[in-house]
Order: sequence, then structure tokens, then C-alpha cells
Amino acid sequence: MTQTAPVMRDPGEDGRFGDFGGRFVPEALIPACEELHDAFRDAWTDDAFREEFHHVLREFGGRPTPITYLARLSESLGVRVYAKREDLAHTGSHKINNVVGQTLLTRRMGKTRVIAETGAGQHGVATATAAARLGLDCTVYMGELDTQRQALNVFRMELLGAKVVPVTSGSRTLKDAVNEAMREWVTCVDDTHYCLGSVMGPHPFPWMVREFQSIIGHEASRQMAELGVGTPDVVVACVGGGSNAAGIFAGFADSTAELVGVEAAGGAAISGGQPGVLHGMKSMLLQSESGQIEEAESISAGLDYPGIGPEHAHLAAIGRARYVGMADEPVIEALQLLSSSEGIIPALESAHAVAWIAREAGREIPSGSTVLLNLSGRGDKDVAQVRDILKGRS
Amino acid sequence: MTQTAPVMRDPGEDGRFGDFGGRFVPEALIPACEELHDAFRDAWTDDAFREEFHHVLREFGGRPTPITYLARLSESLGVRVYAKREDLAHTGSHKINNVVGQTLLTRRMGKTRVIAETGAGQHGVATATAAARLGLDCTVYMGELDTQRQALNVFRMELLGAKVVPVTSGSRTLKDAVNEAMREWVTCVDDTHYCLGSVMGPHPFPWMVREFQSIIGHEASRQMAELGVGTPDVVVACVGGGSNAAGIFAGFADSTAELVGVEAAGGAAISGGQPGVLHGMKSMLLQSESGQIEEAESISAGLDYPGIGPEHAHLAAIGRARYVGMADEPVIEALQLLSSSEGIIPALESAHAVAWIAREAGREIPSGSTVLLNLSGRGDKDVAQVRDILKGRS
Amino acid sequence: MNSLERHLRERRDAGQSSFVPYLMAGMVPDWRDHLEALVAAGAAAVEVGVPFSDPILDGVVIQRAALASLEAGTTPEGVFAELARRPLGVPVIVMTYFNIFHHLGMERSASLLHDAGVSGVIIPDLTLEEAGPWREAVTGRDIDTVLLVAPSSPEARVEKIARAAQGFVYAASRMAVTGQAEDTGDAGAVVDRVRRHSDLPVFVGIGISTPEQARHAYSIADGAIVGSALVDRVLRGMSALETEAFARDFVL
Amino acid sequence: MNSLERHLRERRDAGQSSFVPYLMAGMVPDWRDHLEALVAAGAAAVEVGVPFSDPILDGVVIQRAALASLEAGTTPEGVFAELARRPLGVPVIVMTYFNIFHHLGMERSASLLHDAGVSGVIIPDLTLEEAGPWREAVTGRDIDTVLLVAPSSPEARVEKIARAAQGFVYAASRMAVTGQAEDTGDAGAVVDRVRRHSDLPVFVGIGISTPEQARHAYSIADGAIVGSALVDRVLRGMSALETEAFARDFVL
Ligand SMILES: Cc1ncc(COP(=O)(O)O)c(C=O)c1O
Ligand SMILES: Cc1ncc(COP(=O)(O)O)c(C=O)c1O
Repeated sequence: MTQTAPVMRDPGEDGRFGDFGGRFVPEALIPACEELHDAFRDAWTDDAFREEFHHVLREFGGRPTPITYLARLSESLGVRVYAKREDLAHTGSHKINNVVGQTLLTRRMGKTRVIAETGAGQHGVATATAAARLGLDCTVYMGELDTQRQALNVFRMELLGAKVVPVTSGSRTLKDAVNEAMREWVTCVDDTHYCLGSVMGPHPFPWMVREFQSIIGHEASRQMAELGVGTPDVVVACVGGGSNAAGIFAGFADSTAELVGVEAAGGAAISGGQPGVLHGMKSMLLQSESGQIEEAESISAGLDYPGIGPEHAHLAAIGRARYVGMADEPVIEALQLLSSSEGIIPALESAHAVAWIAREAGREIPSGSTVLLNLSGRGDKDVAQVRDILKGRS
Repeated sequence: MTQTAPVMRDPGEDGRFGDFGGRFVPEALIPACEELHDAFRDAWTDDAFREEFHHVLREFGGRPTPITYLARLSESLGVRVYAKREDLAHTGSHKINNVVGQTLLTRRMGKTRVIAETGAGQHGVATATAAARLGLDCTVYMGELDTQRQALNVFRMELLGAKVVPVTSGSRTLKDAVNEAMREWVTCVDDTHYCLGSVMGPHPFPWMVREFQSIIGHEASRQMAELGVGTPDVVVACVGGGSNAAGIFAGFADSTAELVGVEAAGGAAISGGQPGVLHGMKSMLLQSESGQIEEAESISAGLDYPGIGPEHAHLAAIGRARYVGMADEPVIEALQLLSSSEGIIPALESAHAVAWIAREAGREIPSGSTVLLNLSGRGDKDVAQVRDILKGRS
Repeated sequence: MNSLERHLRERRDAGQSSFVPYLMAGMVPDWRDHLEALVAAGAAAVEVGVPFSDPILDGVVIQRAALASLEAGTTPEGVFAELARRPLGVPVIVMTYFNIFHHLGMERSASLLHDAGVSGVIIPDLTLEEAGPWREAVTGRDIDTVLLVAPSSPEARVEKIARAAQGFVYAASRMAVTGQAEDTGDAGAVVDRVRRHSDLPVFVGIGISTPEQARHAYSIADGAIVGSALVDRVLRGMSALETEAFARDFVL
Repeated sequence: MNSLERHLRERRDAGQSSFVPYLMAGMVPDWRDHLEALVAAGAAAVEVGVPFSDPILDGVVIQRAALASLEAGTTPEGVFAELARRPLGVPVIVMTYFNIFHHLGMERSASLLHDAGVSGVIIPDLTLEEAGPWREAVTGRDIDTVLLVAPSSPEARVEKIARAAQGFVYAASRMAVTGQAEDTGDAGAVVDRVRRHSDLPVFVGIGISTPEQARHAYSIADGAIVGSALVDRVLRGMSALETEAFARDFVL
């Protein structure tokens, strides 16, 4: 038997995933990126660090998250659907995996402060959470529009001891929060780590965040075996920046499972974008004719990102994973479906993956198939919005 | 060695915990209570039922919930505080344990429908959740005032497929929702189980709910041993009806641990009430001079109950546990403290227990003691309210 | 045998059907006048409710009456004092929830009831199994503790209740809380089952709201208890005089 | 050696300090007039920004200019066409983010830049490691790709950058994005480090906003780049004539 290289591999020193990835940042940030790269590489080969990472996720983060067989949904769809329950992780989504890893690394690097960008607030709350636990200073950049739309999450971060800075530049949303965090990082790299929220940004972020999130896939692969199901036919995850998808894909990329990423139709960087450079990485991006980055549009704030992690661009390019867009309407229906048939209210983000399964069961997903759904987060944060949407309709 | 009877024992056929408990319901409900008693007794001695109960809580409910050592809080208080993380259970609190048990029992009894009372909506959401999973019809009675104050939880229950009925009688809050659910149950006992939300009500509810919740204490006792800590010096839980407290006490009632229940000062049935009969049970109740039941008052909706489970009244009477009241102000402070020092935003209910620890560390809790805190739920549901309170102040 | 049971047995044995109306003490300022009107109309006994904040066997009408009464400041001791003031001429049965007596103290309750001339009590949330201490407290005070039988009560339980019953057996016509119903429900079956185990008078209650229904109750049992239909009207402003007229139709 | 580098070396060798002002193309309708005014004032070269939606090395002022320019409909090709229309008389250095060129295509970008007479580019998010394909594309087109050195750049990296640098070395005076600062920050140290490894002209930029600061830059390096201070005033309505006067103070 010849040993083939893993599909989701170590992107090496230059952080390339095929044509994508790399490090496109101001010179001032290069040393910080290199320091981070070295620190992560060192930590990730250090059993003690890995053990602490797993320990914190176990005793603080609620891992392992279970896999739930969705009996009633499966029966009605004619395919066997298993859900990896990231909604049960602390703070309500997979985001905790990444921030626990990055804050531990921050401390290991001798830094005392983290900054982060956030869109609707999920990653900001997660970062503030992990920072509070370690007593790190924390500042979160959030588009001014988002601070208004998600005022409660602003308060949540403040409760957790973080400072929230409204970003007034550009479209005053997530994209600009990333820009602003990068700008700020330039001024404080000495004592500050930039805790990026997804598998995006300059090398080593896409790789590092994928590694931290890969705990999802490794757990799931073991659990599917323990359940006696083995390798699922299809693994499905929603894709904003792509961290939860990368995390679960990492457990199955070298298996026979088909990998499907579901983007918001209004933020479909793979099917609707072109290669480009943004936020320190080369990837697929929504752009205007003249190369300006366009705003993504989706009911789901967590998928409102005009790009996608570079490794996903690569997985799409080599045909290992495919990426589909999902419109808002079937997403709301999928949220209702999962809630009423299984007693799990998914995040709007995660409902994208549910919607794809509901639509394709018996079509692209042959009846009788086994489907592993990454339920990336819980819907509590979205309930008010869904109510307003449904009310607006009736 | 003589074997002594467990402190939290099987209350037998008449459901007495010392002077408290029993079954004070309309004659029409007696057969249903007896059927339930027999069904539960039968199920609880059936390994297959217990295994299914544990299976569902594991794969759907997110159990076992971890124990988190609260390092920074412990350091600042001078006592070692461990938190049993019921906030990580599905739907965000310990309530899921009880409703999973009762809905499985409902199916086992051949009933197809559940009704439940709810105050702020936690138990209603949990019941709707467990009912959705099994495809049971679900109707939730909720005080009309509460349906207005907690409109989002009403929508949440509806998303989960439940029907929510506003209760317009009496004070239009939790107490009246229980009355109404009882009244309704009289009319539909044949096909309907009343899924009561705490260790209260007529026999066998206080016993049954305690047994379902005792998974908390049994897990915690095993986990504390695994952590090498062993029996804690003090076990602390908040007390509304008393189910989360009963659940964790059950793991330590026969140990040397001191047991402390923290009631809302405005709903302190033990320290501020008298023996009486309400909602089918004899227990300690807040009452007027002439025996009318008084409204409890607390910032925390889940502790807004004028009574307490009869077993707690008994544990207090025999001195095995003690119960203290906690005012609103220190509770808010405790919520802020835990959030900013540990990255865990507790439910306002649970923050009562935190507040007691924060106040008594180094006083009633000698420095260096080991304290096990039952963190009964997460604070997401309370964040808006806390914000408004803090805003109102500044 | 206490006087209530003797009185009702005598009526039954004389072939007289008993109309037993219910009113909530304190629900209107002239509640006492309404009681007297009911007696004047021919009530065999009257049931007097003592308001409780959490009446789990009562439907909306009697809940409203209880609320009105509590808001008017009614207390159990006040009610007993009022009843003690002057006898009504027919047996008075007090209906309330157990906490009222428990809170007052069972001995003290029994003594106050006795002093008020009350000859029976109905405590819907005090079933046979829990009634021991209470029955001890009223022993020797000429107070019957009336027990209910429900459509759901299984045979063995009916037998047990029948054996322990005092005064009369309250046959609940349906699985419901108090209110106004369309018919007499399962009353026939319930009464039959009671009769198999007891020779006490059996009265039908819960939902009886028209003279026709009452007459049907009289045809299958020994009496009818009428609550919500009456309470509803009094709450809506029916005068004591009108109450008398309304009640007459229920008397055979 | 390309013409930009030759020009700047000649100035340096002649003892002339170089004032290199920055303006964002399209930020005001008469941006071209402002450029000519800067040349008239004695700019050694001009930096022309091509607006990008996500300028991560720019502070609020230049962000605002980019936004204004984009809102006015500025496109990269439009800017190049405008520059091609008539030479400014001094070297033109285009500053923009890499996606602009990447999207247009590197070959095509290089050719358009060449046709527009542009002799240098600064791409703040294109560092040495990623610059390979780009540098290949501009090879033979007389376009220098200017590289930055930051206060954080370690010695070994400065050496690498210095070796690969073209035109001049951009010495960032501080760990900051573009803007107006109080002083010249760490410029001295950065320039010294660059000089240890390169004999290219070294210009100080980032934060330089007063004639005094520029003069200090001239005393330690070969030139100063002034962006936000100028852009800010133009955005606030400074006329081209006023721009010329303002700029004169920066020229030694
Ligand atoms: C629940 C949930 N799922 C998915 C996402 C999308 O992020 P990613 O694609 O990095 O997993 C988010 C982002 O906020 C989220 O909150
Ligand atoms: C988080 C939480 N803790 C505690 C309680 C109080 O209930 P109990 O005393 O039965 O645990 C509630 C009730 O809603 C709750 O939501």
C-alpha cells in the first residue's frame, strides 16, 4: 500500500493550498504572521499543548459534542441523517474550538491581549469568552451597522469583559471589521494576537484555524465508527469563511465521503466569485467588474462574507469538495423543519446545510444514503429574526 | 457496617418526604397519578428504559455535561469552585433531563400528547423540544403576562411545533399556569401526560423528576472523583421548584458534603414561607395571613415560584440541607463576575448560587474549601434583561 | 351519623330530590341575601365557597368569583363569623381548598366551622388518602367530609370512597372543572357505580347548569349541585330576588 | 535599472531631497489639477492611488478618499487612461492593493501601466514572498515594484527586501496605517537598517504630515512621502492652487 499525502495537508511555509492561500499583508505584519506560524507549528507538535487544548475543550467547551441520529427527519426524507452537534458546544457553535486554540497560543507566545473581528457577534462572543477564561485583554471590532443590529451581542461581549469598537469605515459590516482589525493589529503586534474567526486571512490562519476545528471531523469520524455507521456517503456543512466545514471535512477528506459545502446564495464565493486577494489571502471572492470586493447578502449574518477560506477554493478546484448556493427561503423552511421534527432549532447558518439535504434527498443524495450534517450552531441567536421574517410574510 | 437508608429515598406509595409531599389533587386525577406512579416505578426498574433515557440524554441532550474548574474565580475567592455545566445541555439548562424522561415515559404509557406549564418559557421550550423529537403533540400553558414578557420563547415553542395557551386567570404567571395545566389535565388524562417542570406537584412528580434529574448528581459525583477532588465540602444550587438542586443533591445527600439551596429572596419558600398545600403537594409555601398563596418576586423568572419541592422542605426540616435567600442586586453582580472572570454567562437563576458562593467564601465557606456549583443554565435568555437593568441604573 | 347525612337521607327516603346550590362567600356584597333567597326557593342545603387563590378544580366562572371575593377582602374567619351570625335554616356545606384549613390549623378550622353551624365540607384537593388528619379533627363536631367520585375513578377506588364517605357522595358528572356544560355527561354511569357500593345519598355535580339537567340528575340520583350557572348570573348582577326566582326552577 | 530608480538615484547623488506626495485618483473631480500643482511645487515624483474597496494599510483619511473615488465611479482602467492622456513631467508611482492588478490580470495591468507611463508601483499587501509573478509581469516594462520595510522587519528580512528592492525603499516610520502623526516615529532606525543592506534611495513614509517632519525625514533619508495630510486637505476643499502652496513648504 502506498501512502498518499492527505488531501487537507500542511500548507508548508508559504501557506499555499494549490493556487490559493499565501500571505498578502502589509510588511509590518509579516513578522507577526511568521511568529504565529512558528509558534503554532511548535505548539501543534507539542503533546502538552495539544493535551491542554483538548482538556479545555473537554472541561470548558463541552466536547466531545454528540452525534444525533435525526430519526424523524430521516424517515421523512428517505436518507439517514446524522447531525454533529456543534450547537451544544459552549457559546453555541463550533467557534469555541478555534478561540480556545488561539487564546492558548496567545498565552504561549507571551502576549496578553487579543483582538478579533466579528460580524453578527458569534466569533466576538466566543473570543471574549476564551479571553475571559485566561484573563487576556480583549478588543472586538464590529461593523457599526452590526453593533446596532446585534446590540445584545455587544452587551454580551462587554459582560465578558471585552471592549467592542464599532467600525465606521466601508460598508460598516464584517468585511470592514476584518480590515479594521488588521489595521489595528499593525499598531500592536508586540503584545497582541489577532484572533481571526475563520479559515481565512494570511497564512498561517487558514491552516491553523482548520487544525483547531479539525477536532470536529476527527471526533465525528470516530463517533460514526462507534455508531456502527462508518464513513457517511455525504458530509455536509454550511460555509461562511469555511471553518466549520473545514473542521468536519478534515475528518473525511481522505475517505470516500462526498464533501459538500453550502454557501448562502448571496455570498457564494465559489460559484459566484472569482479568484482574488483580500484580507491577506488569495481565494475566491465576490468582486465587481473592476475588482472591488462586493458585499455578500444573506439572512444569515455568519455567511455574509464575500470570500471563502483558500483551502475550500482549492478543494473546489481539485474537485474534492463541491460548493452549492442556497437561497434564503428554503433556509427558513429548513430551520422550521428541523425544529419541529427533531427538537433542534439550528442556527440560520447551519440551516443552509439542512436545506440542501432536504432539497436533494432522493435526488442528488440517493435514497438510503447516509448523510453527516455539521450542525454548526444553535438558533437561539436567530429566533427573533426568523419570527420577524415569518411575521412579515403573513 | 450497618447500611443506613439513603437520605433522598423512594417516598413509597404515598409519596411522603417526612411531613411533606403527598398527593392533593382532584379525585379525577388520582387514577392518572397512580397510573403514572406505576408506570414510572416500572420503567425505572427496567434497564431498557434507563438505557434509553441515558442514550437520549447522551446523543441528543449533550450529556454528560462537564465539570469546569473555575480557576480565576477560585483564585480571587480563596475557595476552589467547580461548576457542573448544565448550561451546556441541550436547550440550555438541566430542564432537558426531566423532559426527556417524561416524554419517554409518555410514549411508554401509550399516550400521544403532553401538556406543560411554563413561567418564562424554559420548561415549555424543553418540553416542546422533547415532544418534537418523539412526535408527541404538545400544548404549553403560560401565564398571559409571561407570554407578553417572553414573546420570543412563545415563538420558539411554536417553531418546535407546540401550541402555547395564554393563561388569563389569577396573576397570569407561572403559579396560574400550573393551576391551568392541572385543570386541563383533568379533561384529557386518557391520552395526555402532564409534563410537570420541577420536583413539585402531586406524587409521583417530586420523586420522578428528582430521579430524572439525579443524573446530574450521579455524574458529578463520579466526575469529582475522576478529577481527584472527591467529595466537595459544599454543594450549592439555586432553587425555584428545586429540580436542579434535587438533581445534584441526589449525588451527595449520603456524603459528607454540606448541601445549600439558594432561593430568590423574594421567593424564599423555606425561610419566608409556611407549610401548606398547593399544586397537589404539601410543602413550604409563601402565604398570606389567611392562607392565600402569595406571588414570588425575583428578577429571575425561573425562581419566581411561591413554593418549593416537598423533598427540599423535608431536607430543610431534618437539617440535611439548608436554604438561603439571595436578593437581586448581588445576583446581577455575580452574573457579571462569572462572565468576566470565567467566560461563562450564567442564567440569572444559577447566578443566585454563584452570588452565595461569592458572598460566603472565606466566611460561611472556609477558605480553601472545595465547592461544587450546579450551573443550572446559561444566561443567553437573560442578557437583554440584565442589560436593561444595568442601563436603568447608570 | 351526623346531622347533614341524616337530613339528606331523610329527604332521599321521603322521595325528595335535593337541589344544592353553590355560592362563593364574599363574591358580591349581598352574598348572604342570595343564600337566603336560595333557601327560600327550596334548596335542600347550600354550598358556600371560601375563596382560595389557586382553585385547581374551578373553571373560569368560579375563579372569577374567588378573585372578586379576595379582592373584597374576604377571609375564611370572616366567612365563618358571618355564617355563625344567624342560621340559614338548611344545612350549610363549606367548599374550599385544603390549604385554607391547613393554614388556619385543622383543629381550629373544625372548631370555627362547628361554631358557624357548618355541617359539611367539600375539599376538592383532599382525597381519601390524605384526609385522615382532617377527618380526625372534625370528628365529634357534627361535620361531614364529603368525598367525590369521578368518571375516572376505578371500581376498587369507588368502593373505598363509598365506604369512607359521609353526608353524601359527590358524583362528578364529567372529567372537567366546574363550569356550565351542555348535558349531564357521564353522571349516570358514575352514580350507578357509587350505588353499587353505598347507600348514601348521591348528588350529581360539575357542569349542571339548567333546570332540565337538574331534573335529569334527580331522575338518576338524589340531588344536583349547581354552581357556575348561579355564580355567573350573580356576578353579572342578578339580584337576590331574581336568584330566588331562578332557583325555583331547579326545585322539583 | 529602470528609469524611476535612475531618476531617484540621480537626485540623491545630486544631494536633492525628494518630496513624493500622494493623492487618490478620482477622489475629487479635479484630482489631475492637484497632481499638476504638486509637480509645479517641486515634487520629485507623485504617488497616485487607485481606489480599492478594502484598503487594509490605510487610515481613515485615505479610506475616505477611496470611498469618494469609488462613489464617483473611478475604475483602474479609467485612472490609467487619464494618466496616459498627458505626461505629468515627473515619475508616476501607482499605489493600490494587489487585488486590483490580480483582477485585471497581471500581464494586462503591467501593459496598461506601461502605456500610462507609470514608472513604479507600491502594493502594500504584496510582500516579497508573493511578489514573484507580479515582478515577472512588469519585467521589461520599465516599472519598479517598490517594497516597504517596517519597524518590525527583522534584520534578515530587511536584507532580503533590500536585495530585491527596486526604485527606492519605502521605510515605514511606524507600526501604523497611513495617517497624520505627531512625529517621524522610528524612521531613523528603519532607515539605518535599510542602509546597512542597500544603496538604493530610502524614502520615509506613513504619518509624515508637516514640513518639519518632512525636513527631518530629509535629514535622515533621501525623501519623504506625504499622503494623508494632503488628501485630508483636498477632501476638505483645498483648491489646486492652494495645494501648490501647501506643497511648496515640503520642498527643500
Ligand atoms: C453557527 C455558525 N455556523 C457557521 C458560521 C460560518 O462560519 P464558518 O464558515 O467559518 O464556519 C458561523 C459564523 O458566524 C456561525 O455562527
Ligand atoms: C436555568 C434554570 N435554573 C433553575 C431553574 C429553577 O428550577 P428548579 O429549581 O426546578 O431547578 C430554572 C427554571 O426555569 C432555570 O431555567
